[in-house]
Formats: sequence, structure tokens, C-alpha cells
Amino acid sequence: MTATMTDQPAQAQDAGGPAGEGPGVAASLEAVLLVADEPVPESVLAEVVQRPAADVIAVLRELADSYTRERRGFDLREVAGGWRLYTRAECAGVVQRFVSDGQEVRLTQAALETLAVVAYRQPVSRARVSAVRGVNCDGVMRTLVLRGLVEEAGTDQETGATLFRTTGYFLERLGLSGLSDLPELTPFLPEADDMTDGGRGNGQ
Amino acid sequence: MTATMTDQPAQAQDAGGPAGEGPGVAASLEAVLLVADEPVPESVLAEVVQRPAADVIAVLRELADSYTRERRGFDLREVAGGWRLYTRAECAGVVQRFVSDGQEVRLTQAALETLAVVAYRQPVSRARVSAVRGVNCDGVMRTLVLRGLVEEAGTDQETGATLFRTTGYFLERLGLSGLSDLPELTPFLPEADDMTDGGRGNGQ
Amino acid sequence: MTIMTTGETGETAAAGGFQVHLDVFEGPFDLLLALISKHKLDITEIALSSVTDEFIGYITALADAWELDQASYFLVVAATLLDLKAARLLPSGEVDDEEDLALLEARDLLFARLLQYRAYKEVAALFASRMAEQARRFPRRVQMEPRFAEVLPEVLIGLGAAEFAAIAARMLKPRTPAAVSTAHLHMPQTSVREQAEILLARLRSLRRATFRQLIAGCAGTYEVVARFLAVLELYRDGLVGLDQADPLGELVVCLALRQSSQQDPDQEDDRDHD
Repeated sequence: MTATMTDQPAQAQDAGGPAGEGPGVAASLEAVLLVADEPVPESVLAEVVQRPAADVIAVLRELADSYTRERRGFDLREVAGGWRLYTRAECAGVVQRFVSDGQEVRLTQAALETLAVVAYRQPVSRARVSAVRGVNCDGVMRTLVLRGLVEEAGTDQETGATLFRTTGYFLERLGLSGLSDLPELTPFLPEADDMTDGGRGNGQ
Repeated sequence: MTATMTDQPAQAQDAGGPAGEGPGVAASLEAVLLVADEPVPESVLAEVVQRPAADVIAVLRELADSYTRERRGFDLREVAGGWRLYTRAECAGVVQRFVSDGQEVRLTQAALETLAVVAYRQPVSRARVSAVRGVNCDGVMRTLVLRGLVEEAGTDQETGATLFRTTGYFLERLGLSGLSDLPELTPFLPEADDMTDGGRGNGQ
Repeated sequence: MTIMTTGETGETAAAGGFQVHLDVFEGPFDLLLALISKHKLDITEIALSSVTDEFIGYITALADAWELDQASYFLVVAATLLDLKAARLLPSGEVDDEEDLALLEARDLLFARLLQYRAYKEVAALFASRMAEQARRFPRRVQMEPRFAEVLPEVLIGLGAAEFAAIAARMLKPRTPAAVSTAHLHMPQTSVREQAEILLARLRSLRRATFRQLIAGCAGTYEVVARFLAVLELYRDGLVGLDQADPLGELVVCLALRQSSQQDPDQEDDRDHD
């Protein structure tokens, strides 16, 4: 129970391990991730295991790599600004057979396009999105909000229009760790586009 | 490190399965156990991974042993007639710090909405709540149960669906002495409300 | 990753004319892109004027199924395409006149919006494949082990009972089907015909007056406009004569001679043009 100042297993104090020796950082991280029900930021993990963030990141990456190397059924991934345990993609068939409940409903083309515009233009009003798509998007936007992929983000100071942005769940669904992971839009735009305003906007 | 949009779909070929087709039994079991909410009987696991129960048991035991040998943060245990992943006992301290860390948890809008529907329509099934909210509420309901605000209340006689009701802790958190203290909805409902059923329902 | 061609492409483009198939296109850009890729054309000016007929054919075929707000987007694009096509049929010279400039601007804007839309559409396709791939992975999300559930921090509802009830009321409120708002419409406050009567009455006593005189006392711009339209109507019907010395100069309106023999303006119906 005594906290030694050695840099060995730093988190040994309260772990109550049998042989008086606490779990290693890797084991501690595994345990924490096992009870987490959303992506856990590195800073939180670092605080919980009481190690510098850099160490924690290194261990997380090594864990993730080892799971892949060992072809385990789980997978440690960095998404939506944090780390979270997932089942491995190759096991999808088995897991689906087991859960069988709510498979995600596929988004319509309209919803996907609206989501794309919101992702790159956020915060953005419905009217702006409609202008880009050339078609009204009110119903689609409501669906995206209900699905938790998009949320309200205040109102436009000039027009008073409600603004929308993507959510953390959106990042998770796409397996992105942050908005900066979105592919650049420019390669898709042959010319220095965009009459309406400054492109990507405040994507972050 | 972070996944970018241009990633190829992860190596979909084999995952340690014999003869390189699909994931192996061990990986499949790990994946299923990762998403299992309660102990899973061997018979169920055998059916899901489509292997004889004896094989499955052998693999489960070997997995459990290897987790212990490798001093992983998780622990595969046979309890209550099934197998479930738990955090390793040695890691209890870290996990506790993680779980209890941070301030009070503020409910999300989705959780508040679900809670509100349960409060005024109890006992109520998940399907009913989902229908009212227009979006699946399974995850949110689980959170509410986990947080002790909502609990199971038997099953619907006709449909067999699990019913839910609010708890005493819910009343406490809302500062009410009983369900009869919940404000009437009528003043909030502009129109003669609720075609679906008899208003407040059996609230008490 | 290569850019994928999206949408309903080529193979079905059998020889011989446009075939209506009932794809529902997500807006005019979607349709335009589909047409362009069907002909394996680049997005160029030629592409735009070449697909004009099919574009118009499509919106004609759908004439009965339009929703109003959707139709307007399509019509704006169709009008622009027609302009562009017409311009290509004419011998082209240097751009020197304002109409040409406006046309060029319209074309460039249409290009830009089309390209922009295509970019988002391609990204949307990436999103779709990405999501499909991600859906194969299930996150860990299970009930807390009982020994830890006890140490979970308190839940903060953060609302009073009344606010909580308001949320419930909002959720449980029966949904009324969406209705088209007519709030932006307003009742016309006058009519051309009404103004025509006023005009004729005044002219009968004055015989001749400047337009400025005739609009004295108008209640607002809408009335001035209506009265001006009435002047044009009366002129068309030969009931008044107009005289204007120079452009933007004073407009003089006089009662036509044959008007002296009292024709009843009530027989005049301002809807019977053409």
C-alpha cells in the first residue's frame, strides 16, 4: 500500500493487487477503457493513471498495435477526441448475429449530402445548406438532429437563423478523431471555388 | 496516427482464423464478450460462433488464463451461468478513480427527453418512448438505468416488452416527494392533448 | 482515393432520345450532374448547353409531381440553361453588351455551384462508405459493474419540476402535420382595375394631366405601381393617350377622344390579356 517513489508501477498505491504489486499502466488503461461508455480523452486517462500524457499515448498506441498484431476480437481506436474499445471489423458478422438489435439505419443520399455540407461549413444555417444543394433541407436536417449526428449551435447574429454543427457521435460514426481528419474539400473542387464564402470555414 | 478518410477498409481478409478465413474462434468470442451486457451462457456463445460447446469452453478458459498470465486490465470470468468481461481486481483503484472522477454528470438533452417521457407515461416500454421521441432510445435508456434514474418495471402483458419507470432517486434529484408532485402537463399543452392515450396515464 | 463517379450514370443511355425514368433527383444540381456524366461529358459550357433539353424534358415529365419549393430551384436552373443554349445558337462575338455579361455571370455562377455541389456529393459518398465500414465495429458500451456503479457521481438534472414538465409536454404534444405557411402572403391592398377607375374619373374632369399629378394622394408605393399599371392598361385599350417629351421626362396622360363617349371601365377586365 505504500507509495514508493520509484518509477516502476507508479499507480500501485490504491490498486489493492494481491502480491502488493499494482497493475501496470497498460493494464490500468485497459481496465478503465473497459468501463468507459464513450471515447476517453488522453488527458483524462493520464490523470486517472497518474502518468504524463506522452507516456499514456505511447502505451495506448502499443496496446492498439498489439491487439491488431495478435488479431484479437477487440480493437482500441482513437475517435472523436478520445480512445475507445471496439470490436474488430472482421468480427462484424459474429457480433451482428449476437446483438441482432438496432442495426444502424442507412442514411439517405439527401441526408449524407446535408451532413457533408454541415461538416465542412459548420456552424451553418439551413438556408446555406439548401443553397449549396439546390434543394430544401429542413426535413433532412431534422432527421440528422434526431439521429444525433448534428446539433444546434446557436443562432446567426445577423439573420437570427439557427446554426448547426456536427456532433461527437458524428465523428464516432465516421471513425474520425476530430474534424481536422476530414479530407480536404479542395481536391474535389477543381477551381479556387466558392463564390459564397471562404470555403472550409472554421472546420475545427 | 489518426485514421483519415482515405484509409482502406482495414485488413478484411483473415484475422487469425485457421486457413485465413474470417476471425478465429478466440477473436470472435472476444468481440461478442466485449459488447455483452451480462454474462453469456456457453450455449449462446457456441451458437453465435458456430462451434461445439466443448471447443468454445476450451477457448474461453484459455482466454481467461492468458488474460491473467499477461496481467491484462480485463478479466474473463464465469459467473451466474455465463461468461463476462470484468475489470481485473487489481485495477479496481484506477477504475474507481475514473468512475467517480469529475463532477456531477449533467444529463444530455436526449436523456432529459427520454426521462420526461418515462416520468409521465410510466410504466412504459422502450418502443413507446422511441415512438414518442421519433428516435431510438435504447442507449439513452440504458444510461438512465445505469444512473439509477429509471428502473425496470416488469413486462408488458401483451407485447412482452420490458417496461420502465422512474425511481425514488429520480424524485430526489428533481426535488419531488412523489410522482403526484409532478406538474400537470395540461398548462403546457396548447391543444387538447394526446390522441395516443389518456394524458397523464397512471402516473402515481 | 480516387474520385468516384456518383449517381445514375451512363450505361442506360441507350441510343435514341431521352428516356424518362423515374429517378428522383435530389435537386437540380443532382440532375444536371447525372445528365452530364451520362453523356460522359466534362463539366464545361458545352456540357451545360447539351444537356439543356434533357434537363427540361425531365422537369416537364415531372410536372405533376412537383413540390413548389423544389420546382423553383429546378426552374431557375432551367432558365439559366436555356439562356446559355440560346447564346450558343447565336453567332458569338465579343462580350460587349451588358446582357452578355450577365449571361456569363450566370453561367459562371452555375458552374461554380455545380462544382461545389459535386464536391460535397463526392464527400458524401466517402461518408457513406466510411459509415458502412465503421458500422462493422461495435463500441464497448455495457452496464457498469455493480461495484463501480455505486461510486458514480451524482446526476445533475439541472431543471426545476416545471421545466421538466415543459420538456415532457413538448415531447408528448401531438404532432400536427406540417402545413404550408401563408404568413408571407399578404392581401393585395388595391387592384389595377380599381386604380383605372380612379384615373378615368380624374381624367374626365382634367382631360389631361401629368402622371405626377395623377398619383397625388396615393397611399403608398403599391398604389403608385398599380396606378402606373392602370395607365398602361388604359393605353393598350386606347382609352388614354401618352406623351413623354424625352426619356425619364414628365409623362403626360390625356383622355382619348373616343373616351368622351363614356365607356364603362367595369367592362374592362384586367385579366384578359393576350
